[in-house]
Amino acid sequence: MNRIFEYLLPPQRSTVASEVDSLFTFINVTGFILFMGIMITILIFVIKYRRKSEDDVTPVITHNSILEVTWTVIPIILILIVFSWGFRGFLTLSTPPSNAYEINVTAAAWFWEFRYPDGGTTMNEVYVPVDRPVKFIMRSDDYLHSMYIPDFRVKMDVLPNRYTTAWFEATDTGQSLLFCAEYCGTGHSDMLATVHVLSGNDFEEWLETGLEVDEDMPLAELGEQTFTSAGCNACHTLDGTDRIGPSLAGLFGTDRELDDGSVVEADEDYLRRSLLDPQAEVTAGYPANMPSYAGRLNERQIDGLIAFIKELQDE
Amino acid sequence: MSTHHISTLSTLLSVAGALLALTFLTVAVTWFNIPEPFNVIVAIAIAIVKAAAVAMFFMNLYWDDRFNTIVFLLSILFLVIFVGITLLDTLFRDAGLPVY
Amino acid sequence: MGNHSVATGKKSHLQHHFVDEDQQFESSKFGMWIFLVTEVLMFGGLFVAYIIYRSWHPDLFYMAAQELDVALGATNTVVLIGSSLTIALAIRAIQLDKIKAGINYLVATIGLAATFMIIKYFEYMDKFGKGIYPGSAYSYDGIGHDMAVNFFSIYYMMTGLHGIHVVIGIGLIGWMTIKAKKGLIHSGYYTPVENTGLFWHLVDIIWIFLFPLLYLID
Amino acid sequence: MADNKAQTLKIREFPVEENPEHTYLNAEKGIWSWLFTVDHKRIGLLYLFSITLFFFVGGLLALLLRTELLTPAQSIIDADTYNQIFTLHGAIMIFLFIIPSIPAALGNFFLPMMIGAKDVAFPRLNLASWWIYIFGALFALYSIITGAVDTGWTFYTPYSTQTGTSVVSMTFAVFILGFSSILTGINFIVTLHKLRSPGLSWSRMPLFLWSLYATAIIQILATPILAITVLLLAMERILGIGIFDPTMGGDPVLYQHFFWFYSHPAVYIMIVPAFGIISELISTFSRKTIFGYWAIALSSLAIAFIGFLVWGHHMFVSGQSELSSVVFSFLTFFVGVPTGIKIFNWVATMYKGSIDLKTPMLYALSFLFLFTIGGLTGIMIGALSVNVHLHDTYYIVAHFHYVMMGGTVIALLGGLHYWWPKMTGRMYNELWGRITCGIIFVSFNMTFLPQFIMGSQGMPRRYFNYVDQFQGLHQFSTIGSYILGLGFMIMLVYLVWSLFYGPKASSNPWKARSLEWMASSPPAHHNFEYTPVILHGPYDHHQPIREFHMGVAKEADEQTTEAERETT
Ligand code: HEA
Ligand code: HEA
Ligand code: HEC
Ligand code: CUA
Ligand SMILES: [Cu+2]
Repeated sequence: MNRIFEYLLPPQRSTVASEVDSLFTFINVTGFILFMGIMITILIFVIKYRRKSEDDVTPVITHNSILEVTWTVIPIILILIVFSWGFRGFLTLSTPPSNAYEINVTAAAWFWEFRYPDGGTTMNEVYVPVDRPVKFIMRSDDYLHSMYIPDFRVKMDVLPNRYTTAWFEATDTGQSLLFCAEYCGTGHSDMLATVHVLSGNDFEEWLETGLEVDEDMPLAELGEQTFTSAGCNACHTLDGTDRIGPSLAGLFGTDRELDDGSVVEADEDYLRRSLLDPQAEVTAGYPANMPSYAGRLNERQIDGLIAFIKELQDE
Repeated sequence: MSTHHISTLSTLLSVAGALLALTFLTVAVTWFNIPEPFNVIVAIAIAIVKAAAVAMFFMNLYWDDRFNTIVFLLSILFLVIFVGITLLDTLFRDAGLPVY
Repeated sequence: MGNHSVATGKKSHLQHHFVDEDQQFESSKFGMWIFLVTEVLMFGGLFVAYIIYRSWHPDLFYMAAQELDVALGATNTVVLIGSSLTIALAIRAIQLDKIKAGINYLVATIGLAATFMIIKYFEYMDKFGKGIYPGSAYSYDGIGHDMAVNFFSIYYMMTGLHGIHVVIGIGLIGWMTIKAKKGLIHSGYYTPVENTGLFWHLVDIIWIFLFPLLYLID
Repeated sequence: MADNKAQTLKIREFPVEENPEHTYLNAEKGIWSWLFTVDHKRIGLLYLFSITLFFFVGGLLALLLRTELLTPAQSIIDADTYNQIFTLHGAIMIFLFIIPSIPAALGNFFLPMMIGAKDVAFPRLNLASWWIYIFGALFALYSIITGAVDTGWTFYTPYSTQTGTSVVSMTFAVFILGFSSILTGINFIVTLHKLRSPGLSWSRMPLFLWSLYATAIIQILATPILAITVLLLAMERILGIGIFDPTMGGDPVLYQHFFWFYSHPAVYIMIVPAFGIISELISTFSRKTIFGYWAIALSSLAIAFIGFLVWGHHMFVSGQSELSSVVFSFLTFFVGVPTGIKIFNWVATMYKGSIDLKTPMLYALSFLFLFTIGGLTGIMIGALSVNVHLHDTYYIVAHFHYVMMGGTVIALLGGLHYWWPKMTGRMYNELWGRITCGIIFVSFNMTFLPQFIMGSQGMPRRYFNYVDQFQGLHQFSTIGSYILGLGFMIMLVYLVWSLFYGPKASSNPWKARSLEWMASSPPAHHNFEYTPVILHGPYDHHQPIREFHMGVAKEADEQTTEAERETT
């Protein structure tokens, strides 16, 4: 039995998960019993009262008060149970503890950005401590998105005009996936992020070091890392095929035709402008929906990306 | 029950007269500054009286099959449901949940 | 049993699937009432938007309503009430077989409806002149509220949809006038005018609510 | 027409003419006689043909979706195309197929016949509603050609106000289609109120008609809100009125209230007529009086009413106030009670019946199986905390396919087979009918059962790419959908075959008791050559069939009309 539900549900990795799962299990089990009851009754009737001849005579039974009251009252009792159970879980889900660690989340087509209380930001990766309530304060830059972490059983829409919040307390260290669950266009299904649950010490340590850029890492390598961590890969490939934006392979040094007809050479300055003010020069044939990375990436990461794109050239 | 009702001239004229008077009234009350919720209530109340007069005497609901009145009121009932429940969201967005 | 037997001698409009004229008349009128229900709900959607925005931004509604001309709104209310009266009189006249008078009343109704639209036209033009457009073309800055455009969006949607109904009403009443002139409606068969009347009164009722809600906010 | 004085009528028996020479099918000839017919039966068939067409188009799009989902990354189409296809699939299936399906096709055909009327109250309006429907469909087609829509069938703002595709023409299509639906609703309500034959009291109305009545009420109360919603949406795009647009101070969640205020009741527009069909099938093929007539009749109305109070259950995580989520969740469950009452009554009807597993009955039993699953999973996702996890996952996709495809479509197929001999005058091949029902039943479960599992495991919906872990289940589902498609192809073949080569059907092949079976197969131009008089209920299988062939005696015509006049 437990095996079935373990298969049906993602691993329980937050404090609310078991509460949600127990209701899930309860409805499944009662539903199954009800369902089987109905189906077996039908089966018995079909076999037992199969038509024997064309002139079968059937009794006239128009109603039966006891039966009818029963099958009205029992469902009412069941739904009241289910409602209050679901309500209780919802109450937990919607009242974050006041001591929660707060992370600001910005969703934009099509990446996630996480800002930590002490100023650092990460993209498409979020680091959270284990056994400590974490609260997301979320806002969208454009459309509706929805922050969904199956392992934690949390989901909340992210709106462009006001903050919404969600909270969880992870019970295990490790990684979990965060999906965008509200349809938001082309890149909707690529709008994923990874949740890294770290133990208390690791988390503190990560806060110290992780947010800082590794000064020693070669620029191009840093760029390669940023390419995925900043979500460029949601829109750009490196193999010459188009996605939402043009492929970055072999881009450097070529002449780019813009949608106003002018032509620019893709040099370092151009790449920089593409990152910081993408709307200013829109490449012909593509939508003007690349987000600006001004303020989202630090200088070294920008340099890294440029170096990385340049390097793609040589291969 | 006859649904081919022919209104008398005096009914029609007096209903129209009443409507005009109420129109004047609804404008006139705005000259006195009635405090916040009550001014809306007065305005809507007058509008409801006027609408009821039109429905009953111009649209003949008063003499008509009762079912037509029910049908008409049904539309208003469902409108109230729509407004009422939606307000349950829009007015209570930041309120949080009462404790269980 | 009403007066439907007066119809003898005049062209019958009974369709094959009805038993008698009464059944047909009742059915049409009932159908019209149901249609009016759908109209109420359609406008109702806009009223819902109105109520919600007003509950969110009462100050906005107060400020923006000052831009609307109460005198014109009140005049239009009177005009529409007048037109409701004339169409009721038209139906009465036709029920009494005073077709001539009926036609006159119908024409008067059209006149009043047209007056309504003309006044509305001037109101709109006045607003457009100030740059008060619905939606993003809005460019008026006499209202110190950054959501002023939303009020006017609702205003234009409500009065616009209502205006479209007035125009449709004019068309219908015009059609009835033609029918009456051709002698197609009379005491024995006046279903179409009756239904047109119902439609027209509903247009009036909606305005009865629009007027205080949009113009009389203080 | 009142029924109380029916006794004063002189009635006599009118035996049915078998193999009639003159039927509604050959009353007039030529394509124009079809396209501009005001005969409710022909309009019903026009609708039947149109919805079948759109079902196949929508189904074909579904197969494309399923094929794309064979692999986690791109298989055959790109992301934008995928998004357009699921939008079209949803929009076509909902607005062009399932909403008009049972009421406008089978309802149009049988509603007047079942009350002994010659037609619906407003035949020309009826024709207009079909033309409006076609016009709306053309509009939808136009928006597909000029850059399909990629918003999902829900058109959520602000995405729908900003995407580059032709949302405006699609919303106008929906507006027009809504209008068509309203006209059908008005027509049905008036017909049921005013055109019932002598003796056909409300308590003798077939349950199919009760369900159509409840449906029509929802149609006229909910559809206008859809109209205003899409109008506002279109204006948002054309003028930027800012009511739903957050950049102008509008509120996207308000849009969702507007949309679901229609679209939740709309799911009962889809399912309630199906309930009606099931009532007919179960009683006829158990050859037994329906159990709990009033319970079934009134529960349709109850569902219609409660259905208006629960729309917010689509918005539990949308950012609406928590208070309203709680209220909506509470009310949501109450739809389950009247629905359960229906199911239990149907099962009770079979008790001590004389059950014959003909094709329509097999569909009815499949319906009970599939819809109960769909409904109980509805209870699951109505529960607040569980919904937070399951919202916008494949669990939802599975839920609504179980209720719409497993409920409405299966019931429609049951009704189609049930009334096929009456509509066409031909019998289809019973064996193929049963085999196909089996294929569809099994492959339907293959397609959508895995989706419940995926959903609860956390697979979001509207996903073009997915994580590798789900590939096995997706592939299984895709294979199921291919077999499903095969099943429909087989059905198409044997039904079309029966039109030409099927044996002639008798007037009442199932020995049913409701009035449409007292007309010839196919029915005459005006349904009945006499005014039927109803003495018994539509499920009185214990009464001799002779007593169902009653009509106003011709000799007494003068008197009759007098008598009726008095009762009006
Ligand atoms: C025919 C269409 C149809 C029908 C009939 C239903 C029926 C129900 N639906 Fe469904 N639903 C849809 C079509 C339908 N739905 C669609 C299309 C969507 C998704 C739209 C989208 O987002 O694209 C949806 C989504 C949807 C959601 C939102 C999910 C989400 O997005 O998060 C919810 C949540 O409450 C829900 C609940 C229900 C319930 C409670 C019923 C009830 O009516 C079910 C009642 C039936 C039973 C309960 C079974 C029989 C009863 C018994 C055997 C008796 C015993 C019962 C008890 C003890 C309760 N539905
Ligand atoms: C009545 C409603 C209805 C019906 C019947 C169906 C039927 C089917 N649906 Fe659909 N579906 C919806 C309504 C419906 N759907 C809605 C509303 C959505 C949500 C859209 C959104 O998110 O906006 C959806 C979404 C949806 C998805 C989710 C997409 C996503 O979220 O990414 C999937 C995926 O599997 C799917 C699959 C199917 C399948 C396999 C069928 C099968 O049952 C189809 C069976 C039919 C056939 C297979 C046709 C058979 C015919 C042929 C094979 C021959 C063709 C020949 C000719 C044209 C001559 N549907
Ligand atoms: C939302 C999708 C999206 C994301 C995320 C995105 N881009 Fe873009 N990008 C585009 C589109 C669309 C264009 C083409 C239009 C334009 O030039 O603005 C583009 C253009 C570019 C160009 C100019 C290419 C040319 O054709 O000249 C560069 C360089 C670039 N992006 C780099 C990046 C990098 C680096 C990142 C990540 C830090 C990134 N982009 C993230 C969508 C995106
Ligand atoms: Cu962001 Cu979907
Ligand atoms: Cu719903």
